[in-house]
Amino acid sequence: MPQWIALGFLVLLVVAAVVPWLLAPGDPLAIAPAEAFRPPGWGHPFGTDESGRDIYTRVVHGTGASLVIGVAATAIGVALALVLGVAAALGGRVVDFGVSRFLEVLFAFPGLLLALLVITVYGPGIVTSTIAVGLATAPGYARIIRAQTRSVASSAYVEAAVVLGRSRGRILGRHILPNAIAPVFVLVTLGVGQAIVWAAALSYLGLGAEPPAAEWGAMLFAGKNYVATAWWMTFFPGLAIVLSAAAATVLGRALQRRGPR
Amino acid sequence: AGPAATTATPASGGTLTYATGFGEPTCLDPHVGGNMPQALVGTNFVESLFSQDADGTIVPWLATSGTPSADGLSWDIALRDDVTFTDGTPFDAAAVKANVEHMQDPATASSTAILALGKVTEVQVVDPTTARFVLSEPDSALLESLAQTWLAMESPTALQRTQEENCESPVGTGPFVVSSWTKQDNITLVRNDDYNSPPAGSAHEGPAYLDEIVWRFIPDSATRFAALQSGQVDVIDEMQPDNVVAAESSDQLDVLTGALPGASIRLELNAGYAPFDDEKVRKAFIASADVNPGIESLFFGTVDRSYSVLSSGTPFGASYPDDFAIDPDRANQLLDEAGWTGRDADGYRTKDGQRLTVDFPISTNQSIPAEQSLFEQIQATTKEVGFDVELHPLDLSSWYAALGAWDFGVTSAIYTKNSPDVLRILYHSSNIIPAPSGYHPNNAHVSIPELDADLTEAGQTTDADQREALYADAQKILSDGAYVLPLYDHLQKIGYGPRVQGLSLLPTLQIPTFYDAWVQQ
Amino acid sequence: MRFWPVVRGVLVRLVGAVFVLWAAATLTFFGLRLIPGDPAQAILGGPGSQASAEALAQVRAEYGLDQPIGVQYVAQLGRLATGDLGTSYSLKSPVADIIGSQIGGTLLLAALALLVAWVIALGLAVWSTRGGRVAAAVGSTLEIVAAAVPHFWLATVLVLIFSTALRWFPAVSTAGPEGLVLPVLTLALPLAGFLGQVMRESVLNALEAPFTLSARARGESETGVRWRHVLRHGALPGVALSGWAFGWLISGAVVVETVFARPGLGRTLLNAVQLRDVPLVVGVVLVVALGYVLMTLATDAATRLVDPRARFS
Amino acid sequence: MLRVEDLRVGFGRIGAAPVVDGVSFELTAGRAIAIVGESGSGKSVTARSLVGLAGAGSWQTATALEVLGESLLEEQPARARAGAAGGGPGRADAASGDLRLGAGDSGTGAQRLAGRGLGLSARAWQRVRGRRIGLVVQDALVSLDPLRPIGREIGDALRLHTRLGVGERHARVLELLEAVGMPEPEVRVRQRSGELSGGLRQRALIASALAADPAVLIADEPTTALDSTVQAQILDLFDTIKARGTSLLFISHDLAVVSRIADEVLVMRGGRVVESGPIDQVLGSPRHDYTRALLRAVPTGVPRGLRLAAPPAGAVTAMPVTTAEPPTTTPVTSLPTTTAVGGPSAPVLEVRGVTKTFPVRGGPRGGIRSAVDDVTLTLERGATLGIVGESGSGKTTLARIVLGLTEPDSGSVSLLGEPWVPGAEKLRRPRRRLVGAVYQDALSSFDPRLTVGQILADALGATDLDGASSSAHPSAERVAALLADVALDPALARVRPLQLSGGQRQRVSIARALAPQPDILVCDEPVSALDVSVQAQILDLLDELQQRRDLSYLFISHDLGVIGHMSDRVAVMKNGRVLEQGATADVFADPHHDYTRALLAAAPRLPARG
Ligand SMILES: Nc1ncnc2c1ncn2[C@@H]1O[C@H](COP(=O)(O)OP(=O)(O)OP(=O)(O)O)[C@@H](O)[C@H]1O
Ligand SMILES: Nc1ncnc2c1ncn2[C@@H]1O[C@H](COP(=O)(O)OP(=O)(O)OP(=O)(O)O)[C@@H](O)[C@H]1O
Ligand SMILES: [Mg+2]
Ligand SMILES: [Mg+2]
Repeated sequence: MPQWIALGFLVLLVVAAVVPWLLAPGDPLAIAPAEAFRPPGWGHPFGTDESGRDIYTRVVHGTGASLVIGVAATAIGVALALVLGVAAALGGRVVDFGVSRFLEVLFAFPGLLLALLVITVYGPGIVTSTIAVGLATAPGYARIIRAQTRSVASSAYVEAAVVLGRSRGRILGRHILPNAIAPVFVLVTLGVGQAIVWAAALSYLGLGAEPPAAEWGAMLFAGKNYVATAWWMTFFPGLAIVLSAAAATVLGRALQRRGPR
Repeated sequence: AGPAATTATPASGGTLTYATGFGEPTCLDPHVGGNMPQALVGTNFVESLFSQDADGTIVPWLATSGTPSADGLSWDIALRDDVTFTDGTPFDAAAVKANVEHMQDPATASSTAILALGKVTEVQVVDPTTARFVLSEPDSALLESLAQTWLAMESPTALQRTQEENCESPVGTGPFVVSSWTKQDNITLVRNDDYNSPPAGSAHEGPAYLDEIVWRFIPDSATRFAALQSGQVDVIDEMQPDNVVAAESSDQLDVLTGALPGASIRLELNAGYAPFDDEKVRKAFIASADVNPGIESLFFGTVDRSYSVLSSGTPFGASYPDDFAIDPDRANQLLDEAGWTGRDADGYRTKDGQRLTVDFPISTNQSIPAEQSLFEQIQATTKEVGFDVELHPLDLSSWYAALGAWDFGVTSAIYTKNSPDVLRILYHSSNIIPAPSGYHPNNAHVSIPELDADLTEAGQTTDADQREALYADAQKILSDGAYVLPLYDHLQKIGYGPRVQGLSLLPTLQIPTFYDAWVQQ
Repeated sequence: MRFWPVVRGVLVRLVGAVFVLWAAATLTFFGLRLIPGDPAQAILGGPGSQASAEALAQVRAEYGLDQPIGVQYVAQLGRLATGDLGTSYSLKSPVADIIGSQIGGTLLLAALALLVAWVIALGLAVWSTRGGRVAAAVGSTLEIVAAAVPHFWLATVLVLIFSTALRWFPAVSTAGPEGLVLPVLTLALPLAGFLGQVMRESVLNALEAPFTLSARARGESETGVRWRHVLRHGALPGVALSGWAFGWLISGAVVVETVFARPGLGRTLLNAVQLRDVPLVVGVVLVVALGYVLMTLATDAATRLVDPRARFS
Repeated sequence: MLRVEDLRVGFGRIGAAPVVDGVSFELTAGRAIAIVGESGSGKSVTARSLVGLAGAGSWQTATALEVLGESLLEEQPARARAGAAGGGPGRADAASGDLRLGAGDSGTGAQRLAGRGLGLSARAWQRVRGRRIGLVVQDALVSLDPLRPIGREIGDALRLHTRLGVGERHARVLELLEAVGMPEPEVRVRQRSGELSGGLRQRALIASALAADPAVLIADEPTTALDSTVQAQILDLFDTIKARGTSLLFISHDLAVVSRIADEVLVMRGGRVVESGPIDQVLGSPRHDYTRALLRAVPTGVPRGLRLAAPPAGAVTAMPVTTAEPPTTTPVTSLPTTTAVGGPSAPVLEVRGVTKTFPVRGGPRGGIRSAVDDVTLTLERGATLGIVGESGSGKTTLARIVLGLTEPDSGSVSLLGEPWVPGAEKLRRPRRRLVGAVYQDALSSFDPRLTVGQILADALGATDLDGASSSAHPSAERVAALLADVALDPALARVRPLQLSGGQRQRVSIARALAPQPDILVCDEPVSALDVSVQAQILDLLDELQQRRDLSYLFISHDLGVIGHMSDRVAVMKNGRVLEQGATADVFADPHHDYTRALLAAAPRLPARG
């Protein structure tokens, strides 16, 4: 049941990301200083921000950016992790040692600093924070993929394939990779939520999306200055972040339970 | 706002907690580098030769008078003879000489001295109570410069120590002494019991009332205000506009404000490079950047719109509101004339396929959130006529790097100086050439010979009327050329809680002074 | 025969740890030199300082910043190898001293947050697997939401509620323990969400495991089953995750220390990066990496101690 | 001691589809009742119900349930009780004389507790468990908390049911360990179950069930996971317990074991008791077909070539998808032993002086362990070479070497006279199709993503490698043919192995091994995970295939009965060495080695067939 609610919510998010004007026809960037700091009410269901922009419109239009950051960052992290993890698992002892050390370095390196460095080198923005979050989350995925690939590679059914005389390449393509990657899809679902939160944290440090983009983290950052007087400025973007991260987690967990064995 | 002014007599003793949002100094000696955090805390333990009153008039402090020679090439500064530094070293002309040498020493890297004392070639010890400043050319702003905390007097004995030591515990003549500095947490200042040199206008004599000041660093403005509200700290600075309003309407809290001297908060258009090398484009920008509604809503009436490059706390400021009238039609017309006739799919103007893009690096350390929101609104209103203003929030180092490389179309920089001479620093063509560090104060890339002449002359004459005329002319030139869009005064906003009494701002730099302050036990 | 494998194991770990430290230092060194901003300015009073040409030249020569970057790198490594972390560009005091004065607060914060997260997670996992469907739903919802809450947001909300409105706890750090409550909660709640999800899984597994059936068949009460058996199994993945959690907490400390105005390594790091204070950043990174390495070793050892199964894998 | 009358237990809706359906028996002091039956017949559920731990979502009813004369049924009127339990449907009718034991915790999904019997209060049940009735649960290997020393686990029962102090408890734990035959009890008390072998774990578990000196001990499959020598020791232990006056309810699927220990036996099938009575009577002259089938299926002492499985009398196992089990192999009842024992034939596989050592990591001593030590064996065409030995004796390692999966340290294996191992995998690959493998855990040898059809098609594809395959056949047909070969419904091709019963999985595994038309099958414990009756079917299938295809088997098992039934020649392994090998009949009749003799002596046997 919860996973269906979660799925429904995610579908809504995707709709908001692809065709935001369906849900919120207004302009997310249209300022109206005279309308600033309106609490939620008729006309402005989520209230307005310091420049009189409609927060509901901005939350809806910000979905795309946040979702793209979440998905793309996770994709970058997982792609990198796949290369590293599979290489470590199958590449022999030297490669494994090298990659494992490298992962350990990434783990030991404060994730935020890594992101900070990437962002200061390439300048803040959605693309950079996506890359930064992707990089920072890669070692976690890589470790899981490595373990998974190893256990698949030493599994009885891979041995059975060897006994049947299949070539290394075929075993890799037909048995090891598909089985090693399958659980990663679940991880991705779980990871997207976390990536959104991460990206929001970067925005919070003023390192995320550039103004006036209606990205949730950036909205939160802008709103926290007025948290004592205009709670709705942080509440609704914060709610959007928490709900999407939670929905992704719920769905990921449900997928995990359904997975083979 | 606060409780009705109590008639209770000041009581000695107690600890006051101050929370600053300006950041933690990296060195407590205000000679080294020289920024607002240093001035704020430094005012408690070092004192200057001169001070200013509310009108900006120079008044004596550690010095008793300053007299220029007829040619203006030397100043004789008479000193008090009864002051000692808190390490026991007497304050005298030799100390003044040692201080100026310390400020001018490249190793000290005083960013204030390089401009403010640029004309001082040496200090001669005429007698123990007379120091003679020898200048390379006349400097009408010398005494104003000397009134700044960054050029305050420190014990020459203490200055002999290594810079590290001096940074940890500088020694001055002030009402308080640095007792300890726990990095990233607090500086503890204790009362100087032998204090005898309060500035003019003080409410009492002798040592300060407070036993101790705990000087804390709370970078987050919401937390800072929360700490004030909960009584955890007594005084905070860098208040956000909405907090100012909240404090003023609370019966517990009170607010002290004062316009910081120097330049107003303003946008500087980079006239050295495209697209703002074209005066028409600059004028179009200014005619389309509608800031008044934003200033009203974002600042809740705590600031007034400024039409002057100089802040209202600086003498000789001149306003030309008409030059900043909003007129989108005119802006469109100007842009058409300037050749930006095309429009791209997003509605931005183009010329030869190039978009009318204006890069706007924002220092997240210097621009407060309300200000950044105001920039977003400028972005939105200038978009109407086709400007693509791109806001880039940057950390301080990156921001300076972008400015140093002239990699911006418009920016906002703060410059605090207690003299209209700030105009020379900001708009004299010589200050386009960057300092070796890459820093150039003339961000607008203004290079106009008449303006240079006005500013040089104004900096040399001591005749007030002549200065006023010259500065007015200079400001008119700037205004006509549309190099600057003034926004509002840079305000010092100090909030304080119910325990605090007798708090005031020193007019020189609008820095709070705790000499007369006391806390209700 | 018995001696060498142990020594070998220790050596491999030691070499691994040194490699990690070296790589972290190298990454930081070059990373910081890539980004805009001049270290010489950090030395001369920070960005925007109007240091004279002589001063800059003097400082560059003094700090070897006029050398090719490779030479600087080797020199820095040489110093690090002898245990000399150098002098902070911006604060002008030895990096070791600065870190020494800052590390206590961060470690205390991280340790308390870890502990509190642990207690909350374990308590929630054990409680919510006991109290029926509603409790289970409430428990897992709390965990998922907690893990999804950005901690910077949480910090502001906690201050608003517990400091401004209720006045229970101070908004900024104090010398006493009450100032730690909100920062620790801010860090601990999201972490508890994560740990709770993992712990709930293993609590459920333990509750279904044959050994709990065996314990019940022995006459153990439900409370006894949880207290004597399930709790440890629930805690186990928490121990294993503590190394990871440490890194997470340090990243979180940057935000929490800023919001709650606490001295500490996180804030030091943020300031040092912004000032391009290379020795200080490298120093902090090394300490954090060392902390991570030690934490991993400790959790490995702890896991082996608690769980003999780990020794055979 | 223990009286059970008309016990019914089920899961889900109360009264519907009971998995234990009307079990009654009476156990008196010092006697042992055994429950036998195939997997899923309800043995464990019966046992657990007696201590109110049938499981989450369970319900139980009985007309009587007494321990030491005290009823374990609820005392209150059924009506009130049912109300308290939520008044679920199917509440037992008081007039019929049934008494509800009550429903187990009706927690679903989220709350996966084992049920707390509600007939008595939770507190009352806690006093029964361990004190009146001790339960040794199934799965001894995982039934002790791996994180706690066994001394604590055993001591817990004392802590719960006695007033002994810490010191006294410790002393008593040592006594108990001594009593169950645990070597070095002082050392063992501090060890955790992960550090103990299976036999030692089983002893510790028994010790914990006996700690509070219960009147009745229920032991659920206490010897299933153990080597026969260890099993013999455990059975001796039960004899001692019984002799002390403790009543024993003994659960097993192994008739031979049961015959050794029990006074009476209950044969269960599908939740019902199909036959019961004194052991000699039931095993000696079984009245029920099912009992007879069970007895037939035991391979021990059955000569080669004789069928073990009964002719199909409907579904033999309880699994639902088994309707199509053995349609094609029905008519044969007895096969002539075509391959004469030791008959002259060309060797297909020769193992010469093979040795393999492993470094021992994490072990207390360090160093290396020889898994296989200078083993020399020969397998002839069409014959079966049986390898028997205890756990850890190196059987699997040997099989892996023969399969070319593990490189031996020294020695060699040749296949059809040509070198096979050692050598590069590349060189082996073209001849891989000659050797197939059947594993103990069939399920894990299947790629979880693939269906049965895909698995078999994959294996058929392997023959394409040397171009010799009949690629004219579309693969679907060839898959169907393969399934038919192992007597499976071709419709199963669309199913995933996870959905199959154990026997069906093993058939698929055999079909896969047969796909490339091998000469040799290496079978590593192919039937160890199966019930006797299913085991019988698989053994029959292997036998039949050998006849039809002239296959050679390297057949590994720890079960002397299975080995004796299947092999022409047998090799006995211990600690990596082959102690003795020869024609099966010779070795069994006249073992030369002490160890072989001990092994044979330890294997429980059924009384002579009636
Ligand atoms: N907790 C439970 N929930 C639902 N069904 C169960 C539960 N426990 C057992 N069953 C079902 O009850 C039936 C009897 O199971 P039981 O464990 O008693 O069999 P068994 O005779 O002990 O088999 P085995 O020899 O494999 O141990 C099976 O069909 C099983 O699926
Ligand atoms: N990969 C390996 N690494 C280390 N030791 C191993 C490995 N494989 C097997 N061994 C050891 O070699 C010995 C023989 O193991 P093997 O699996 O061949 O025994 P087995 O006779 O098949 O036992 P079982 O009946 O339990 O399957 C055991 O002591 C085992 O621990
Ligand atoms: Mg069972
Ligand atoms: Mg084996």
